[in-house]
Amino acid sequence: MIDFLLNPVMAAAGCFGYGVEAEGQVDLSRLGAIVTRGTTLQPRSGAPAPRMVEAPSGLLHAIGHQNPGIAQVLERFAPRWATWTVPVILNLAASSAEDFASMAGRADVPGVAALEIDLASPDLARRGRPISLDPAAAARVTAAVRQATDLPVIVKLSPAAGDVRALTRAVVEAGANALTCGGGMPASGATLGSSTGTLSGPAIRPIAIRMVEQAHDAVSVPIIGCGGVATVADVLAMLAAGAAAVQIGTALLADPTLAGRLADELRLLRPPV
Amino acid sequence: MIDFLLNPVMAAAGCFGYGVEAEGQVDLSRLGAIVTRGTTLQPRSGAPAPRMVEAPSGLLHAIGHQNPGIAQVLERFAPRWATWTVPVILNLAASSAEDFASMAGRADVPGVAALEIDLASPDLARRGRPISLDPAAAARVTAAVRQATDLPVIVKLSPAAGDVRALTRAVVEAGANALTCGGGMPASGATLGSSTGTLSGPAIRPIAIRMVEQAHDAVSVPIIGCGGVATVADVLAMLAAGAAAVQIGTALLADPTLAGRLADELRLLRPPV
Amino acid sequence: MSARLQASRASRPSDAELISAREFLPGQWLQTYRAPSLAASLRPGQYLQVDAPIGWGVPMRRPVTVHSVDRGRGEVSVHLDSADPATTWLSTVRPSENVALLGPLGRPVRVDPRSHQLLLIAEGPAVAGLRFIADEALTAGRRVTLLLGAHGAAEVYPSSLLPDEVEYVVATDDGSVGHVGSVVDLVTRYEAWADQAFAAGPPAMLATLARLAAGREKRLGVARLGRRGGRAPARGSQRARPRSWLQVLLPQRVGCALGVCLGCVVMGSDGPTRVCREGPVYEVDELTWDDPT
Amino acid sequence: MSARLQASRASRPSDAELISAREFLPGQWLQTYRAPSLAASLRPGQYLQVDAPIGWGVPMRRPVTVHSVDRGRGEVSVHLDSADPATTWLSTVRPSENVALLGPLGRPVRVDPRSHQLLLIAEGPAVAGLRFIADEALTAGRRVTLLLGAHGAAEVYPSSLLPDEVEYVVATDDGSVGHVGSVVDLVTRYEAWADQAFAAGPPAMLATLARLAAGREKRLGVARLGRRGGRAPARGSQRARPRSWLQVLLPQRVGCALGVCLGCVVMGSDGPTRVCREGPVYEVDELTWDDPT
Ligand SMILES: Cc1cc2nc3c(=O)[nH]c(=O)nc-3n(C[C@H](O)[C@H](O)[C@H](O)COP(=O)(O)OP(=O)(O)OC[C@H]3O[C@@H](n4cnc5c(N)ncnc54)[C@H](O)[C@@H]3O)c2cc1C
Ligand SMILES: Cc1cc2nc3c(=O)[nH]c(=O)nc-3n(C[C@H](O)[C@H](O)[C@H](O)COP(=O)(O)OP(=O)(O)OC[C@H]3O[C@@H](n4cnc5c(N)ncnc54)[C@H](O)[C@@H]3O)c2cc1C
Ligand SMILES: Cc1cc2nc3c(=O)[nH]c(=O)nc-3n(C[C@H](O)[C@H](O)[C@H](O)COP(=O)(O)O)c2cc1C
Ligand SMILES: Cc1cc2nc3c(=O)[nH]c(=O)nc-3n(C[C@H](O)[C@H](O)[C@H](O)COP(=O)(O)O)c2cc1C
Ligand code: FES
Ligand code: FES
Repeated sequence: MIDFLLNPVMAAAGCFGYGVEAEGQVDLSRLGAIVTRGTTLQPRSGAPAPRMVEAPSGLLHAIGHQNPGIAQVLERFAPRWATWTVPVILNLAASSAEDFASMAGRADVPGVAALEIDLASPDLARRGRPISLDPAAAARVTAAVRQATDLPVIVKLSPAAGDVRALTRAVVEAGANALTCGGGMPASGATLGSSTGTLSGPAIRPIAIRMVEQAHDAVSVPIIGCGGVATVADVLAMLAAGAAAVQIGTALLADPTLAGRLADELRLLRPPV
Repeated sequence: MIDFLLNPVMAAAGCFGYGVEAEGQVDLSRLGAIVTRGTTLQPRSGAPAPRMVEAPSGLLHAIGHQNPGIAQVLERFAPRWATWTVPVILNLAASSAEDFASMAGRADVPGVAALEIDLASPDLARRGRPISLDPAAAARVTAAVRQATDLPVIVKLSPAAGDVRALTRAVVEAGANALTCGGGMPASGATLGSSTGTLSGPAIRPIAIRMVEQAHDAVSVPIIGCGGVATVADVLAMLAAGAAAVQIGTALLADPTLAGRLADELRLLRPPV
Repeated sequence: MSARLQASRASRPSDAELISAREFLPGQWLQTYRAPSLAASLRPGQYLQVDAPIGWGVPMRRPVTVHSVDRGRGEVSVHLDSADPATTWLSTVRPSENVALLGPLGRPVRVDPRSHQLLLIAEGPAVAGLRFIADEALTAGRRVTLLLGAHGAAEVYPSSLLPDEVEYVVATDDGSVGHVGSVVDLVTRYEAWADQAFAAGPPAMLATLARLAAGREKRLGVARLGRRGGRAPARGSQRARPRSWLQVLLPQRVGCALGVCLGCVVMGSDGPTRVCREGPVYEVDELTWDDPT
Repeated sequence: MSARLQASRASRPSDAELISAREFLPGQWLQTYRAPSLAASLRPGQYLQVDAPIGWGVPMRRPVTVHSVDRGRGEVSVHLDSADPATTWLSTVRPSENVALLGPLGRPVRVDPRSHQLLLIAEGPAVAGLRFIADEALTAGRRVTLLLGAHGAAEVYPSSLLPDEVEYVVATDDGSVGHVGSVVDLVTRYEAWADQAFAAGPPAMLATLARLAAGREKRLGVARLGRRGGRAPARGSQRARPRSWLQVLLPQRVGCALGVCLGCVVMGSDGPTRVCREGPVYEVDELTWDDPT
């Protein structure tokens, strides 16, 4: 299902923009895939500053999905993506199944290889509780997206649910072709401009690896491990936990060439057959 | 309710043994209170080695509640505790409401100032899911303990629930006099001798602070913040989030005198009125 | 290709050798590195980043303020003032050791060719980021006045670190040196004299200056540079920057410095703006000052 | 008061000044500290701990192996071999800087007064932890043979670091020096000669030695020390330790080193045992070897 990947190491949502920003500085063809910034139905100007502060071995952030909206993204960037060999996975964020489906319905254009549905967003139908805390809500969104597109659908779940087995079963039954397991942990926004932040980076790695283990235990679709990966040893730990591929987020901020380098290192350790 | 505390800085469960181990090396009277190691109905020999490995800014551990069982603990240590000025809070771990109640029923002896009920344990009634992931299960245990003792009952919840508001309301309604919010995050045991570990230390601090914020928002009993506290700035951040007191766990392993020193520093910053 | 893209392509880590380090005030360090290509390309207002090794618990790169540049010797001096782990790491580097300095990053200050008299305004350690502006201005034959605010004498940037030609006026909160009170009080005395002003300091101080600058044209009757004719670009637009009276060096946490993470974004008058790329230097009118951070 | 409590009360951080450091093999460092009270109190087999500063992302203290002690000069040499952040931090300490070394920690090896011939057995870098035993034994007039296993010549502990009186026999996996194969193969040649043996290395190697030791009495007919009469303490008990033929230095992650966290615990034949306090030196029969880590 995720055979369109060039290799198992990709850039995580929000940490590589729309790929175009880095085009001149990073050899994109060494990446397994690029996941775009979270894209919403309408343009958003994002969260108030400060949006980002370091935490011990981690990054605490609240970006607020600043993005130009799906129409602009598809118009401005998709034609460029269509000229690249690296597949681009469009990450979508919304607070209702309808908005997710409406975006998914338009996204099957040249240049978009797959969709990643970010379920960490607050659920408007449930007083703002993250969609991914509730298996039924997560399944509803997944089914709506599945209906709206023929593109591969990757559902991104956060480790906040504590035990993600029920959740992963629900979204796979609803039609998810793959899962991204990891994302960030909800955390205090006291040092940010927003009331809640998300914790990412090496600090959460052991939590994300456990999430991959649980998902691997519960479902048989490919799992993309995400959370704190920064070295090739971390990639191997994710693969050992059951991941088919990994995403690199926070660590790309310090070194945008890292994902390509890890892909190369991995190839040396595990030559393709 | 937690007016028996000498000051707001205490030693967290499992990181200060039964207090007696450190008696000769640490001035116990400078601590706000000591929470004991998790104590079970029957003696336990604990988890296979390795039980502990460092993670980025954190400690990944699976101790498996090694302890001599409640009978031995009360017989051997309570008389010693009764001679101390520092209050000792007995931490209890079990996998059923009955076991918790049975321990609580015996614990009202001189030397035990309060009980802390650790709900991170697997629930035998729910195929091993942690009790603290389910508000109804948590309330059942709390009510059973409340019935069994007149001692103050502190319920310890883990941040694994993602959103702890419903959980905190449920245990407070069931009779909890105070909450410990924090504990560790469930994490991969791949580098340990057990299948699952717990992540503690500074890495989880932003997650624990958010949990305190949520609990403070939801209930009005005193909240004890726990998770990654290592400096007086961390103590202040916990208090700002709504905590009435804090517990120090992992940081005590590196420096068993730390809790006393933080209590002193706090007194200088916020003189008692 | 836009100037912005060109600038970003030129930003590569340079292997820089530490030559010397000194603590010129308590907790404030100057480090001098041999880095010829950086020395040749850096312009006042731009910054660098360093990446602490894995194991320091610092997952992000750290912005580093450029203090001064010696193009002839190919040396770059940076200023370290905070106690965060990455800065602590950088301060453990010893002479003859190498560090990868990423830069030049961000957009420099823009000095109008017609400006002859420059006012530099700083509060606290941020003054270090203005020193390079002063050096370049003096080289170009301009006159420079530096106004500095500090809590007390112990925190005042030493005049021995400044070129003699700079007029240096200090204000301290406790009156232990110079004027008693805020540096902002001094600004009105110089606003008529200065063709352009450049400020560095905490957001609240910059916001106060922004309000002061907004009233300046009215107080002086007309803006000095505006007089000299030509169609003025719209206020708040980037094209207006070289003509504006006040530019600020905005302190903000910087993550990727590449423009992708949007972690450094603040609200500008034209919408969100990335401090790492469009900044860190802004013409006052490019920003909204109600919520300065 | 029990010996254990006394030992723990004596464990205080000592401010130690780094005198010298050298990388004697790739990635393996010896650091020598001036620490007179530690030098006076440390005994072979005991260890130290260091606490990396906040900001290194290392929340726990780190066990440090003692290599050798010069009581006369009041100096302690420690061995660093791993690339974890805390060790990396320790290796950034420069001569004349101070570090707090916590110790002595753990229980030392017990050498029977009647033992004249000691066999030391090591695999890999763990050999560094045996050097102190050799020194003390030679001082007491004993004879010492050291058997070392390594992957290849590049990893062999230099004989120049050993006192001349030590008989030093090496085995390498690739046969690049000494015997080809495992150090365990060499042990049987010396088991009759040795009154006591002390081993350091990875858990799997210690487990193999444990099995070998279990067969030794049978192979030799009777245990050497057992012969000399007196009621023998129960095997596996702590009192048996000074009389046992083989003691091991068990590698294990250590947290509090105070005995409170139970993170270092392994299963012993008497139940769980804390490596930080009851160890790190064990008589083989005190441990269960099915699951050696
Ligand atoms: C070009 C440029 C240069 C800068 N140079 C400096 C400088 O030399 N010294 C300085 O103090 N600030 C500098 N800053 C500002 C800095 O990025 C933050 O805005 C500032 O540190 C936040 O200050 P605070 O009082 O809010 O500190 P706090 O928010 O209280 O600091 C919290 C902690 O955040 C950590 N931190 C994590 N990431 C960063 C980061 N990217 N920058 C700073 N701290 C971080 C540090 O450990 C710091 O101690 C610079 C900004 C820019 C754009
Ligand atoms: C007295 C004594 C001295 C020791 N001295 C050393 C020594 O000098 N060098 C050495 O490598 N081992 C030493 N150890 C063993 C060490 O504590 C671990 O058992 C060992 O590092 C685990 O090795 P591993 O191959 O499983 O490494 P891994 O488990 O792969 O190591 C994982 C990482 O854990 C980290 N770590 C976290 N806490 C510790 C800790 N307390 N000790 C070691 N690593 C830790 C390190 O970053 C290490 O890289 C000592 C143990 C004792 C009891
Ligand atoms: C600055 C930043 C912005 C992010 N934006 C998004 C986003 O828009 N959509 C999304 O699904 N995840 C987003 N993430 C989460 C990452 O994709 C990733 O899941 C998470 O950070 C954990 O991985 P890491 O530890 O490697 O960073 C963002 C993370 C960071 C640090
Ligand atoms: C070694 C160790 C043992 C622990 N044992 C217990 C325990 O028995 N019962 C319990 O409720 N919490 C236990 N904890 C959790 C701590 O009490 C604390 O809640 C958690 O570690 C988070 O705080 P910290 O980040 O300050 O360590 C243990 C933690 C550690 C590190
Ligand atoms: S720091 Fe990432 S966009 Fe500015
Ligand atoms: S390390 Fe804590 S009990 Fe041994």
